[in-house]
Amino acid sequence: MALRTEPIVLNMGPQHPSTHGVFRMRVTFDGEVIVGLDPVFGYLHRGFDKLAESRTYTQFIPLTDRLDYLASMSNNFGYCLAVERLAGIEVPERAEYIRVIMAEMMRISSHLMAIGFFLNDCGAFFTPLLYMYREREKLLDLFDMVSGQRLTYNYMRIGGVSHDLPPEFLPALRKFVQEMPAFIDEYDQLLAENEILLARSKGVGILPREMAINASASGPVLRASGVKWDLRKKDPYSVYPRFDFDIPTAETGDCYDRYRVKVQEMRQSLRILEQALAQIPEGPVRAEGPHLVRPPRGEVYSRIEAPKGELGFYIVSDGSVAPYRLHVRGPSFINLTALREMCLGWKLADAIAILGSIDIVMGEVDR
Amino acid sequence: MDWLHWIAFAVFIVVFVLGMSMFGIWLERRGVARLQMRPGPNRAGPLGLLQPVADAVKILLKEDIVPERGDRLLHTLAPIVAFVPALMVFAVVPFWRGEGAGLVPDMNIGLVYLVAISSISIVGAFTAGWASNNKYSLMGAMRSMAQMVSYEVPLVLSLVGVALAAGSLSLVRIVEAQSVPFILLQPLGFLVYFLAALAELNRTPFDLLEAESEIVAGYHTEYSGMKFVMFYLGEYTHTLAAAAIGATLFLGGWKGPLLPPFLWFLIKVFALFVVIFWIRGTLPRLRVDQLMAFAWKFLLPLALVNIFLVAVEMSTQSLRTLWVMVAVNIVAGVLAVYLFSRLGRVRGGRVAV
Amino acid sequence: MGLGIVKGMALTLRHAFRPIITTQYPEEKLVPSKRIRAPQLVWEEDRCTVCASCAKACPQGNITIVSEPLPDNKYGMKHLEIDHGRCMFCGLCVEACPFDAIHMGRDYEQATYRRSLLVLTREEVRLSEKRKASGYFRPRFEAEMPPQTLLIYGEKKGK
Amino acid sequence: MTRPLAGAEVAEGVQGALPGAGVKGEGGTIWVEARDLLPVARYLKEEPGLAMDCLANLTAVDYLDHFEVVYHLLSIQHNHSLVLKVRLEGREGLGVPSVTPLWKGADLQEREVYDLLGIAFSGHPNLKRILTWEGFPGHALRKDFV
Repeated sequence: MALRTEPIVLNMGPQHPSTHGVFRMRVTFDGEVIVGLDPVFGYLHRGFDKLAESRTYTQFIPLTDRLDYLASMSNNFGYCLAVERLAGIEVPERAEYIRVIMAEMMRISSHLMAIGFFLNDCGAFFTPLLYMYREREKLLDLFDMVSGQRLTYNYMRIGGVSHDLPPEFLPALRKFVQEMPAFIDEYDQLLAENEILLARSKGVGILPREMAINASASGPVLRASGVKWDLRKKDPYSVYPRFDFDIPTAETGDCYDRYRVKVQEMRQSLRILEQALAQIPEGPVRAEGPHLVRPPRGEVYSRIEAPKGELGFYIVSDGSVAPYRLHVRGPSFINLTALREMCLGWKLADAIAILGSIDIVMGEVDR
Repeated sequence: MDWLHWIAFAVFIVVFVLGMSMFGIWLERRGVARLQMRPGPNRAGPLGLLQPVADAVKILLKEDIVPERGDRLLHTLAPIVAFVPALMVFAVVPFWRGEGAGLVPDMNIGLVYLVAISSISIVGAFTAGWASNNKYSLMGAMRSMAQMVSYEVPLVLSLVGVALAAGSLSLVRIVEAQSVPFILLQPLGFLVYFLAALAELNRTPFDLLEAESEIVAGYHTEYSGMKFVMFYLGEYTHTLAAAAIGATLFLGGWKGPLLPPFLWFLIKVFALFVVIFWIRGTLPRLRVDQLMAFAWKFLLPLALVNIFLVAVEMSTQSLRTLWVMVAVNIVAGVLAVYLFSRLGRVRGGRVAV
Repeated sequence: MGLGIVKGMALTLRHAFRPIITTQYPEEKLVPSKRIRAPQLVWEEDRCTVCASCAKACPQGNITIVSEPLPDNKYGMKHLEIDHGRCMFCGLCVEACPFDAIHMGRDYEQATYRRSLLVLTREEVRLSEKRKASGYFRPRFEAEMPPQTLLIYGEKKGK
Repeated sequence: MTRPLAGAEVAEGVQGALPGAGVKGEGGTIWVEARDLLPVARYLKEEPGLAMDCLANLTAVDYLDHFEVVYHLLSIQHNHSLVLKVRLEGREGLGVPSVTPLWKGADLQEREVYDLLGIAFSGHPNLKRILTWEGFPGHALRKDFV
């Protein structure tokens, strides 16, 4: 007579130490094994699409900082690019370079947070996270120097950027770009061959290649499953074609591969920064044009490679100063589609590690 | 006359051990902070030394909440059952050389007493989880049962090696028998003891009991106020107890060249304590099934190999010379560790659902 | 077996001998960026012509301005109210003002006990010795601000 | 460079394979009747030449007298993209067959469009509100929602 056991339903979230913000999972356990997982969203829903309809194009820029609040430069970049494509505005050379420099710095800062918190979820008691915070602090100082804020920069404008770089910015960034590879090697020494991390993340939460494409995953999650797809190469925007860098991918698509892809992407971003620092021209940083942008009727769907994946803006304009409809395609939101398939059969501790490796930010999930 | 000694020493143990565990809390918080390039507590008192006292006062002022449908009696009993064994372990530990070196240091069944006492705290942890009527605590309680029970076995077997080498169960005899500290004589035994003790205390990398990132705070999620202090202090007292036993059995207790014996004892205890929080500041956590696999597939065989080695050496006269034993054991230890790490796959995996 | 772990432990030990990089806030303070958008707005009366383009530029509509006609057909400010509780300090008003009359503040210690205290009127918002302006979109203020402390150069607290 | 496909060209391909399907190509977009959405979508996905294996984005727009459901399709193999639109007349009782059987990525996005714009996706495994709470009155993104 088999022992009669009942599955236990546990609400992990919205207030839980490691659900990266207000994300909730109704998980059904049979002992420690997950037999059912149902993500619940909406606790941080602020109605971005509705807000956009009552604000002018320029007034919406500070709101895009609050989408993926760990990569607000990339959100600004994606939004401004979409409006420029819609309105047909030409951006000066120097502004393009400044935007690429900011986007790549943001990618490094966002990946540092992602890996740090992934390690925290695996149980390392804040030490790797604090080492990565040290490097991120240097980046935040540079963002503060350029835009005046450490998290919500509101730095880019339609047609370029709001400020030119102050004189002491480039030498500081050069110093950072020279020192950073040594720190990334340190992280590898601490983590890459750590047997416990290998045991916790190798072969855990595998997202096969076909399911990754079918569930329209993007960014490091897609590349870790063996799909060589990066919008900076496949659908280049801004001045990315002028830089030589490659796209790190992995094969099995488990938690360890997602962590490794993020580490290598940081190294590639440093390569881009080096080349951008060498090639940045002088000149104006903002296109001439009305402060109040009024794009012609029509629609555009433009996408950039944000740190978390493909950040898309679908804007329908009816010729007035405010967008008629604006939809934000948040990469973290879509990357969660396959969470259920990735977690089934694994244990409680793995669900936390898998969620940490997908690296979601609730601002972008709930919009 | 004995009664007076016992009472005096009982008071000494309670005061000394609680003082040391408060100092241990402060040392760990500053030590892990130093590993993370931050100063650690430095506001309460000079160098933050009064921080544990400030924490204790703050926690005592907190309201002591008992979950509504939780079992009130068990909820109150659990911290006591979890905390007291940690103090009782110090009864047999010899603090310094000579006659009155401990409460009952020369107890002839010292080791057996140690093992018996240290398995009582499991009941405390489990009752706490069960009485809190909270799913996270229940998860924590289930894990605590599985973990602590399965790590008792390698712990005990590693102590067998020590008893064999010293030829007696009394801790005083064991310390005197250590002309060469047993850590050199039985490196494998020390490794098994240390890892099993880490799991017993549920410290990283085995801290599944109160895995913050998974089950919030495990079995003491529903505890606050005085009861939480009992758990928190109990955890540090247990760590000190394990460090004290480790120092006595493997590092030669109070034996040491120049300094007074009591100072040597303290140095060795805090040396082990520093290693424990150094590990805590670095390593991630194992999963439950990996934890079990680690105990049964890795630590247990190593403990058996260790006992076998020591037994062979003790019985054959020719191998009696110490330095030969030390060399043979170290080589055998490294070989066994390498072999078993190749053999046992700890990864474990996905259950078909 | 344990090689990876040992290397990791060696790294954390090496970190124990590196200098502490955290700043002890109340005693040691960092000098913020020259373009800091501190949670504070500063208004310069003599430059302001009450054109309310800052109120129009604000995405939240936090600035309420009421003007009144003065005798020799000039316009004067009757009432100015800036709600610092709703403001997200994005700086769009500072950018939009054609006469450089409104600036971001410098002081970031702006906590109050009541939300109503955050709604500042004309008198409290005025540029003064105590309420200085930040260099955000104002090069003349940017020049006089102290250099920012940068962790990249190992600086831990303001000079 | 991701090549946007011409709507008319793809429309002919679809007409060839599925005669009588309500399909019309216009600029970079292909308009599809609601009732033929599934067969056309299946063709777009399985046709080797097109191989639209990824649904990048799915959203809907309220044009007062009619609604439009917009699908941005993407082919990872050939690196080309296509915009597929479905026009729904009126404002009440709007329904579109769900494409989750073809692209799993549509699952959450369809729930969001249902939640915010009130367009029902028939055949969706778990069509519930996703961003607003269960008892939320009305659909927030509609132009008449105050």
